[in-house]
Amino acid sequence: MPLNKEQIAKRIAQELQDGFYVNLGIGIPTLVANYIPEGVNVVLQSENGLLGMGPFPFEGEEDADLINAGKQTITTLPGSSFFDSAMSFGMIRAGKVDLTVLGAMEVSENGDIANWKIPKKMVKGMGGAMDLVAAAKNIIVAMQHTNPKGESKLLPKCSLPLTGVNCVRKIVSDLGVFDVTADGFVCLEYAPGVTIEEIKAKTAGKLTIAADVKEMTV
Amino acid sequence: MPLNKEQIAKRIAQELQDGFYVNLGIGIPTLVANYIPEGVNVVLQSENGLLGMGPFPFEGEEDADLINAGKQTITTLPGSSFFDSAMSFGMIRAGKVDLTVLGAMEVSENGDIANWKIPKKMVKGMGGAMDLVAAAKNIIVAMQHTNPKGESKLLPKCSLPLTGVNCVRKIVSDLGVFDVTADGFVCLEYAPGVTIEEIKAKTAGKLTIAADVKEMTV
Amino acid sequence: MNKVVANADEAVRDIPAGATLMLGGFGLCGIPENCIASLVKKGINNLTCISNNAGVDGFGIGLLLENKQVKKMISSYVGENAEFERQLLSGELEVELVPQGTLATRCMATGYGMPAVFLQAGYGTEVQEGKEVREFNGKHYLLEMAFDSDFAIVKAWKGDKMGNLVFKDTARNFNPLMAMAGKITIAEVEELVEPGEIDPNHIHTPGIYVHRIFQGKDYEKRIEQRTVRQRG
Amino acid sequence: MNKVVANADEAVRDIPAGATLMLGGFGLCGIPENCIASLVKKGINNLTCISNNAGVDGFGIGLLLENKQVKKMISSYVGENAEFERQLLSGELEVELVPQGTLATRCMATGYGMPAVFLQAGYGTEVQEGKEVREFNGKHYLLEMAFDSDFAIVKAWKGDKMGNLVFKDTARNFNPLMAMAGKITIAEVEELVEPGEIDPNHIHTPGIYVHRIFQGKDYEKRIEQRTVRQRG
Repeated sequence: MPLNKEQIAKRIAQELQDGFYVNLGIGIPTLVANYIPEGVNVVLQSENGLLGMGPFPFEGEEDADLINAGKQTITTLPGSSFFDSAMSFGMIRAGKVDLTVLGAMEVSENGDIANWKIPKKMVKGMGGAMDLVAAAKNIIVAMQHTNPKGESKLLPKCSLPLTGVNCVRKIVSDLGVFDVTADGFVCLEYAPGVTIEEIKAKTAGKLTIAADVKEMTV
Repeated sequence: MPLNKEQIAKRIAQELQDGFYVNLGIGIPTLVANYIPEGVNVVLQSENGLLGMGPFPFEGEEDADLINAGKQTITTLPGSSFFDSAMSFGMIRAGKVDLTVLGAMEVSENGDIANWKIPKKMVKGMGGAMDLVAAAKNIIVAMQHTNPKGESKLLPKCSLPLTGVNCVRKIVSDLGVFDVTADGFVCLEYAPGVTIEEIKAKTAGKLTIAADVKEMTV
Repeated sequence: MNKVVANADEAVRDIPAGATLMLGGFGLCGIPENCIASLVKKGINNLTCISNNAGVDGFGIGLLLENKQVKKMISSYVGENAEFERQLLSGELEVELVPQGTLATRCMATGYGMPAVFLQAGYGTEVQEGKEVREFNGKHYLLEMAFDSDFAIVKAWKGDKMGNLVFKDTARNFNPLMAMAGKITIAEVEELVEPGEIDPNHIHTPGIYVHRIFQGKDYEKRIEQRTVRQRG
Repeated sequence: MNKVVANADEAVRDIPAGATLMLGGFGLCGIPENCIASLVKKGINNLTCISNNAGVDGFGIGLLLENKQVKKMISSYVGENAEFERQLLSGELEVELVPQGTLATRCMATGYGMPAVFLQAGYGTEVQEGKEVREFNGKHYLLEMAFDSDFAIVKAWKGDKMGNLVFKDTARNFNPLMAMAGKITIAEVEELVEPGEIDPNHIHTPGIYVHRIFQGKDYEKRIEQRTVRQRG
């Protein structure tokens, strides 16, 4: 069975290390915060100007001045700090954020990512995505392996306008875990009940199966 | 009689306008703060990170954490603000400081200034002088008209290593007040008891006497 | 030195049609509600607005859009506004999309007297088009120009009569950056206090950057995505 | 996540000979006294020190100079130190003089992930030598490179165990800029508190930039120019 969104998030959460500063994008990446392993302390960065993002506020305690990059009301935690948007992206560009997790519409075998624009559709803008992918030192993409039409989103080359080039290092899809290497996609893990054949069939870009490929634990 | 240092400072103080943000260099410029005309409110910037520099502290109230760019103990005033050195020079470069007053060893007729280095002498460094002269929108030089050997410091071309080029707009020396124009030095005022002839004799750079030249009021 | 004006109408009195404005805020968080209302009332059009977002229908910059006052938006994300979409598709409105960090840094560059900055965002994408690309230490950067804006309009939590500003929480966002970048900077604050009432170590924007200040009123501070958890 | 170290000796334990260090402070104001003492004790030499000043004889970086640990100083003003002058004239010490604003901005550039910045300071002077000059809007700028430093050592007034820092008065100066710029940043603070004790709106340096922190001791905080006025 392909993973559901929660399971993708849960698997990505296993990549978190104690002390990591992490930026989680909108969608599946946001869910990662719910599965941070015990004993692992991470600090969540919200690019609108906060380190140490806490959970949603209790009803009645929402504060219009305290939101995340998805414009959701949130809270702080002990040790949180606020700063302006230039410093926020400054720390991202300077490589101080250890891990960025974001969604994608397409990823190419050389690590290009497209996730902001579909020709002929209303363009909403790239927000902070281009800054994040251009500068983050460690990017994991959380995504469905195929689009609603069943077409692979892991491609030889992106067909959509790019968000960034040669920047994605790892993908966790509903079908498995993949490194993005100089030699294309490398399947490290497959979702429980998903076959290597299915992964091969649904991956259009160059794919290698790791010698020690294993079933994912989620 | 040539002006003494206090008189030079006093004359420069007449250039202050209400609401000005002002950076005063070390030496005679510092004295300008003592002669701010009544009814004129200015905010003094100290480039080590303070707007709203107050007077020296009362004895016993010195704070090692509160100094000016000359490393002297100072105080704040209501409305003061602290910031880091990048913002401090940022506001200078962005033209937010209305007036900079500093000393000089030489000024050339096109507004070049030399005030940081004498060949064969120990070089102490330019500190913030190069940043200030490169970016300040309005620079007044406070200086003696001649060096201890009696040689003019208002020159066709500076002989010492430059601090900045084409940046000085006005000079107040012990002999008079001079604009620095596309046409060289223009004498606007002469010190009480100083003759135009003396000024001419002691000015090596191109000098014009303003048609409405007048005696300085100090 | 008198920076205090009575209200938003007075603060925006001389903003002409065709002006380039920076407007602080992220989404609806930390936006200058009072000044936007006065701009709508004033009705000046052909504005170029530099703002991370374009408001929502019926609030924020959305009000200026509905009133057809905006010629061009320079933003990073404009997806919350149906009227925006309509005007864009009909060709009434121009939009220049700028990566969020680039937008912020181009504001900061202006306030810090830097004419241009090298930034990685957008390399290899359509954002690169027409821009100089340069390699430093094996990485590629685009040369991005500082903004040139006539007025910056920001919203702070507290301010004093000398123009010193303090922002609250994530309502800081673009506000201090734009405050530094306006040829004329207008700050509306929730509470205007006397000089000296704010600890000089807590000031985010020194008053030197602020030309006009007033205490705003009737802040709605609308929440875009109200997310809560249940008490357990 | 444990950033807290016991003391300065532990904080500087792995700084090797030949390292490039940033040291915060302006004159003797806001300098990391404890770490300097530990570096002197450790005795590592061939250091390149990026610091606005070079201390005075017998205090601050002057102690490292006397101990012959410094190979090169990168500073804006070094005029307060006779031993410095002696070593410079004898050729034992290299010095690179950088305009103060350029020095500050090159630190900030590092912390903001900008590889280089265009600055006006030094155009037409010997500071320009070997640098690219570029004109923007009729003004000339030098291309100045971000610093590359192994360690940044800063002094804050207060800090918490997550590395968040608050500076006091003009002891802020270069400290927050250098804190952003170290591959490893060490902060010594006068008071180390628990996370949450500092208002998140008052933090000058977010903890993400700080790798090691400790509460220093026996601060002398020497005053370079004691200037006072008389009561009355």
